[in-house]
Amino acid sequence: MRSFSGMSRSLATAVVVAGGVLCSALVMPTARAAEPISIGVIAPESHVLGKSIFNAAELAADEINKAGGINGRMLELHKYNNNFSAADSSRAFQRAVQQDGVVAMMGIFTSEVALAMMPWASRLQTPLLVTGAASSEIPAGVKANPERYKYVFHSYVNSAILAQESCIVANATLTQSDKFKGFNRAVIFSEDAAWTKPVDESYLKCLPKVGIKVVDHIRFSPDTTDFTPIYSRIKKADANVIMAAVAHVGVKPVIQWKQQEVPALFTGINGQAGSSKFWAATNGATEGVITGTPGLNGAPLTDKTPAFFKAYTKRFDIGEPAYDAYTTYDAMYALKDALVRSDGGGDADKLVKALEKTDFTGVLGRVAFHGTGDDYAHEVIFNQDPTKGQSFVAFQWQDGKQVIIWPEKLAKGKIRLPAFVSQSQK
Amino acid sequence: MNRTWFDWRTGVVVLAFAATACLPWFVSGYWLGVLTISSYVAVYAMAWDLLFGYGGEVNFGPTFLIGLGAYGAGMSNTFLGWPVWVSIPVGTLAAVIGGLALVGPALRLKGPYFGLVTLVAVLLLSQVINMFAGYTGGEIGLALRDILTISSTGNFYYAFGLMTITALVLRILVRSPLGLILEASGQDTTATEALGFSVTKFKILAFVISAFFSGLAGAMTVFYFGTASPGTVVAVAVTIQIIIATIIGGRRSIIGSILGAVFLIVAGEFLRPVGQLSSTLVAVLALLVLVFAPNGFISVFGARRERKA
Amino acid sequence: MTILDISKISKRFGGLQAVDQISFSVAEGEVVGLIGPNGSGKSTTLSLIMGVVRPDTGSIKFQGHEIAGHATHAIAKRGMAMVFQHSRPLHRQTVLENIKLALLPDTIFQLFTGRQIEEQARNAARRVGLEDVLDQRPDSLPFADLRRLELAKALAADPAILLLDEPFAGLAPSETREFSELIVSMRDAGQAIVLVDHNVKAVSGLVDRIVAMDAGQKIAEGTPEQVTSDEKVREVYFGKSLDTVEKTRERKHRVGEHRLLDVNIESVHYGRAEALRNIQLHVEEGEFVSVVGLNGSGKTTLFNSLLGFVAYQGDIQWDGQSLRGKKPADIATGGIALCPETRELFTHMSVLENLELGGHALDNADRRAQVDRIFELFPRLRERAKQSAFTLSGGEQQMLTIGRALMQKPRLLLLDEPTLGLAPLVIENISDALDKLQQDSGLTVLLAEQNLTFAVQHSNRIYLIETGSLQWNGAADRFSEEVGADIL
Amino acid sequence: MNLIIEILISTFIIGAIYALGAAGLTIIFGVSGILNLAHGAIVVVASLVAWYCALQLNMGIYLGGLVGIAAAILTTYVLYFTVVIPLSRSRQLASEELPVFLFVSTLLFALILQGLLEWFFGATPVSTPAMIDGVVHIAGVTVPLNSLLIGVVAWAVIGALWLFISHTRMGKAMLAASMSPKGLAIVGYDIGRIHFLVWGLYGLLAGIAGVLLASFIGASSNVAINLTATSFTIVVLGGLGNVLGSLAAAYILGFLGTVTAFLISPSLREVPGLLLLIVVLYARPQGLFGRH
Repeated sequence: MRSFSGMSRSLATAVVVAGGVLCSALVMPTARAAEPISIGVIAPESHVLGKSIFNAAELAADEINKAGGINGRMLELHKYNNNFSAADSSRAFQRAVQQDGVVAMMGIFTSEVALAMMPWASRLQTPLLVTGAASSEIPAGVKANPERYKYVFHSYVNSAILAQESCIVANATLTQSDKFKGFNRAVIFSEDAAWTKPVDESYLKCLPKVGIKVVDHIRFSPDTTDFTPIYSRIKKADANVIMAAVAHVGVKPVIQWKQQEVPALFTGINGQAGSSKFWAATNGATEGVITGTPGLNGAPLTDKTPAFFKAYTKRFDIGEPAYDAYTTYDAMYALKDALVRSDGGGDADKLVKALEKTDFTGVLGRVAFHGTGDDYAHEVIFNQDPTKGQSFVAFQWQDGKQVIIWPEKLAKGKIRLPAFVSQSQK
Repeated sequence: MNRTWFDWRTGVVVLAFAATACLPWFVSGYWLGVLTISSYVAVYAMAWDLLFGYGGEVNFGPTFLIGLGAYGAGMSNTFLGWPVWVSIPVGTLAAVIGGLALVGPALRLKGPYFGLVTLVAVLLLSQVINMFAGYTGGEIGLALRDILTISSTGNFYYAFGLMTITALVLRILVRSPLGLILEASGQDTTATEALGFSVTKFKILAFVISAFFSGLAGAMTVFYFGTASPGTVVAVAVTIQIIIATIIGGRRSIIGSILGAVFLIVAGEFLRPVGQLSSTLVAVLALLVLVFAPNGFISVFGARRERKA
Repeated sequence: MTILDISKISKRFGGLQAVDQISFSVAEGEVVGLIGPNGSGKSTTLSLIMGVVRPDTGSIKFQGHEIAGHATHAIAKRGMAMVFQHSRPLHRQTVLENIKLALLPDTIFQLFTGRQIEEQARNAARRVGLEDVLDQRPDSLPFADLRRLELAKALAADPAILLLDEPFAGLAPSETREFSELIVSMRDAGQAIVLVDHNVKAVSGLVDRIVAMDAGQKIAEGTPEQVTSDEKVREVYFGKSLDTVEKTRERKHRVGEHRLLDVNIESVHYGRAEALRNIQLHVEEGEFVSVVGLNGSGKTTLFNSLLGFVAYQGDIQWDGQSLRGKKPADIATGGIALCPETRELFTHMSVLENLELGGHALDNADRRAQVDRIFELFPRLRERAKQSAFTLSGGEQQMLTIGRALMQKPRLLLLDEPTLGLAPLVIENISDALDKLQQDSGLTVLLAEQNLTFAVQHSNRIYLIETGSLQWNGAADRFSEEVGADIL
Repeated sequence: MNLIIEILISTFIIGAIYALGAAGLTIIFGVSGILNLAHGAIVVVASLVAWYCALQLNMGIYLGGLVGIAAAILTTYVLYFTVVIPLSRSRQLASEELPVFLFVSTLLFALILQGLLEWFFGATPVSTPAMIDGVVHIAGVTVPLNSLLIGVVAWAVIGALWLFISHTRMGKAMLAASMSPKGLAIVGYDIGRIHFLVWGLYGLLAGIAGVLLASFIGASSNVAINLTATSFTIVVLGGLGNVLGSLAAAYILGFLGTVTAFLISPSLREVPGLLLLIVVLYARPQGLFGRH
């Protein structure tokens, strides 16, 4: 045992040293020379959807800088990995604003994180553009408290709209078609998550309207690993359409759907199936799966889409851009326009005002935000017509490719039934 | 105990606290934010250490208590519209009730078995949160109507104040006769009973106090964040953070818990530029401390050493 | 006046009747010793009195109040205190604080201690001789002082009666003497005490009365003289009376000239407790040597040192080579087979599997032959070959333990308490088997026994061990006259 | 009727996977008294490495599977040598605190593994292709052949494990080590070596479970904690260290979960298991089939 004085001395030294290190770290310069404009991007780096957010932002920033930046000032991107954690994100947001001096933050595809960051946007008085999460709570929050949440913009449509569009797709491709009109008995198949609640409501309302009967409604935990009981129920209900609302899960239900040869068409919203890597991830089990998404393998929604698609796939080796790459890319340009119009975004309120006035044509269609008085406050305006708002396509996996089946204008093919689905049709 | 030495150490600690209290004049809001979170985690860690280090209870569910405090407060604010200063006591009360519910199993079950019960309690709590998503916000969480304050200095002082009060109260407690009895019963229940102490009473006290501070800190945390979500106050990851903070700081030491919490959070921020692997690196550091200096920073600094019994 | 009156208390643990209708009483100022071999139920009896374990039936009256089934802390508050065999002090508090602990009121509403408690604690420390180390931490105290600390805690609140569980365990002889004096001084001060120990000799000078137990039952009660000369007590401890030992068992085997084992242990420590000191002992090839002594005297520790399970100061030579630092497995492979007191059978495996594991190093044919030999030696094992070891009776388990050790084809067989808890007939069986072994193969055996009869019957030479030190050694036939009468 | 058959078939397959997943964990506990919370992470190491080798490196599913198993064994030994051994020998720890430290440090190890896996393989779930395609119809119930095969393989591995433990000398020695390590040492077995081999066996079992899992339902780094929790529940229910007990518990849990999923709601699958665990911990802390 050491002597008391020795101990106290070593402890004191330790505390002093630790304190010194801490202080020197804490008083690092907070504001840098104002030449470049800093923008923060936040997402989980380990996830495909996170990577595509970072990539799209990087791509857009480079393009903008190459084109002369914001009135001559360059954009500087700061990337923050949040590990899916809300607490981590709020810390990163503070660092971004108070340490790295960003004028706006964008990214995020998980609703928990998006919701947790909203209060911080108002506290840090920094615009936040949510580009990947679909929860309708985001615009609802802005509408309920526009004064506080005016900094929050949602540059991706909310899940209720996604559901509506899926109904429209089902109507157009199934009930309106002679060949597939027998596909009119649907099961709603949703992961138990907040974003699917409005989806379910929407499905329940719109499916009967388009002549599809809802024969069962299944919500399951996102932790579900074995889908046998669920598929057994679907078979029993004698359904031939699965109207899905899945994003946290994706690979597992699709693989088991194929393995167990569930005789129902897999359609609706399947977040992960939108990724070009989904074929490999499911080892091809996704053959025949239909899903809707805002943008897809460069489908020329606008004249800017193909160029973006080409630049993205050329630059990054992670495959084709996922949906949130399109939305993030558009959000970057929305931000750029607003920065130009608000003198570099030094004043956050001015920047918000400028963002509210956004109106240009992006890669998913026209980009403009709803006013705070609208139902979908500060959300990007949606319209089936790309010249009027963010748009939507539906595709089916066929032979390893995502083949667009809707809207007709862009369609590259027709629905093909997997063998085990068509067999069941008399 | 050697009194002069004791005072020396206390002096250093008091100075460190005073210096920290002056930080808002020197550092950016961001570092205040980091220290705010560190302070809340430090309170969780101290409250957990009261049960584990002093009371000998292997509690793997600190987030059961924290979560009750957080959601109790959050739901009173959002659904009942109660103001912050009413909601926080409500959440704290919910946590204390939860703490009392753990006393039964704690008295009946030993070591790891009790640990399992607490772990299951956390899992059930998160199931309940998901099942009643209409009231709890489910997995995406609950947006609160109010927050403590938007000022980062204000938030820092709330958190740092709570941490200081907790540290003071717990320090008085563990150095008092109560602390002595609690530690003795954690070490050997039978022998303590044989000295004439009804251990049950002291266990209840320990759980109530631990739950009180856990719940209070949980409630204040959600009013700091502005949201309550399972990922921030219930998830196993939070439990792991608390346990690791306590152990690498030095269990059975109030200052140790604080050092551990600050280290974990600050190290995470320092390593942020490393990118994706930063949290893994923190875990590696923590594991190294755990394996090679299981008594934590406090023992490395030479303040205390315990021998193998 | 009687302060503690115990009548017909019983306690059953699963299939074991640990305490069976025990009755005795303690008068004010009286010191009662509760003795019995290991597993006789004496410690359980103490736990029943203290309320640590609830009695199934029976009554315990303490100062006129029925306390059977009451909570421990309630009993403690009535004025009973207990010193446990294994209790640990608070390591981060000083000795004084540890003693203060015992004096604190049982309330959650007290944050500060008064002067008076400090005074009382200092007094208690003075009574046990700890006044010079009050500000030290338990870590820095020698083992005996830790025992004193426990005693001080128990004494601090002036209990009406003090229960002591094996107070001398782990103490060196000089410390034992000091401790005995301490107990005598407490007795002189009028303190009522119940003292549990298996060492009759250690307690007989301290107590007014002895209650002897075996297999949960009381077998004798009276003054120390009465109890030590009681036939039944002696038999429980040492087997049949030494005088009746048949000295007829002829030892035909030849004692070789080759020194197989040469032990020179300076000391063995468990934590700070010294378990063995200055053990010099040797075994010649072909010899049968016994180490006798009471439970807790260090026999098992000696065997554990031989096999390398515990660290020791000194050296052990096996066949001319040092065993220091070798792993148990290497020592076992080198030709020493141990039959531990706890048997260490593979309980959920069959008899045959147990034997086969013992002979794992042999080739298949050899192993089969050796199994056959063991079945011949213990025919009961052949009948039970397919049964799980835990279904065997105690005697059969002992046979299996010996059988498994013999499967190793050892040059030296270490037997630790092979007769413990066995019926006379079974002991006879094992005796016969050992005789046969010696005659047939000239096996060298080192036996640790409490049962003197058994040891004397078989041995060439005997070592007597008491509280960790060798007290006597010599030829077996001299044991009875030189030591025999003195041992209890 | 149909439903009953379906539940039974489902239970058979799930139970087999559960049992295999928990077998290694319970053996490790039996022999060394360690509750290894890195279990799920080690299983996932095998899944992801197998997937990576099979599909990204084009080794094919069988060779990929072997590499996956090897990776699990290697990871297990890293855990053993960097965490378990140093902690067990630490002189700074009181012996009664060791289990808690092992608990926490294996958990930390799991976190580190998870971080590395995410960094290397990403967080997106992956699964290896089916070993055989197609379905069979058993009494009107459609069952994927692959799932059936996985159930059978899992059982074959459990059977092989049983043969190894009850019919080979090394296996018996391992079993004996869980009953009396000292007894094993005194007949000349080196306990350190036995432990080394048991951890190897554990890695092998976890690896096989991981490879099968990758083919059955797929895996990703973030399921590690759930895998640990499920295996853990089984081991505790079955009685810590009791291999047959955990086999039975795997089926009880599999059955309860399947019945709940089929008859009540798939979302509540885990709940009856958790409730059962609480009841068992309260009423019979040694587990349903514990020996003590």
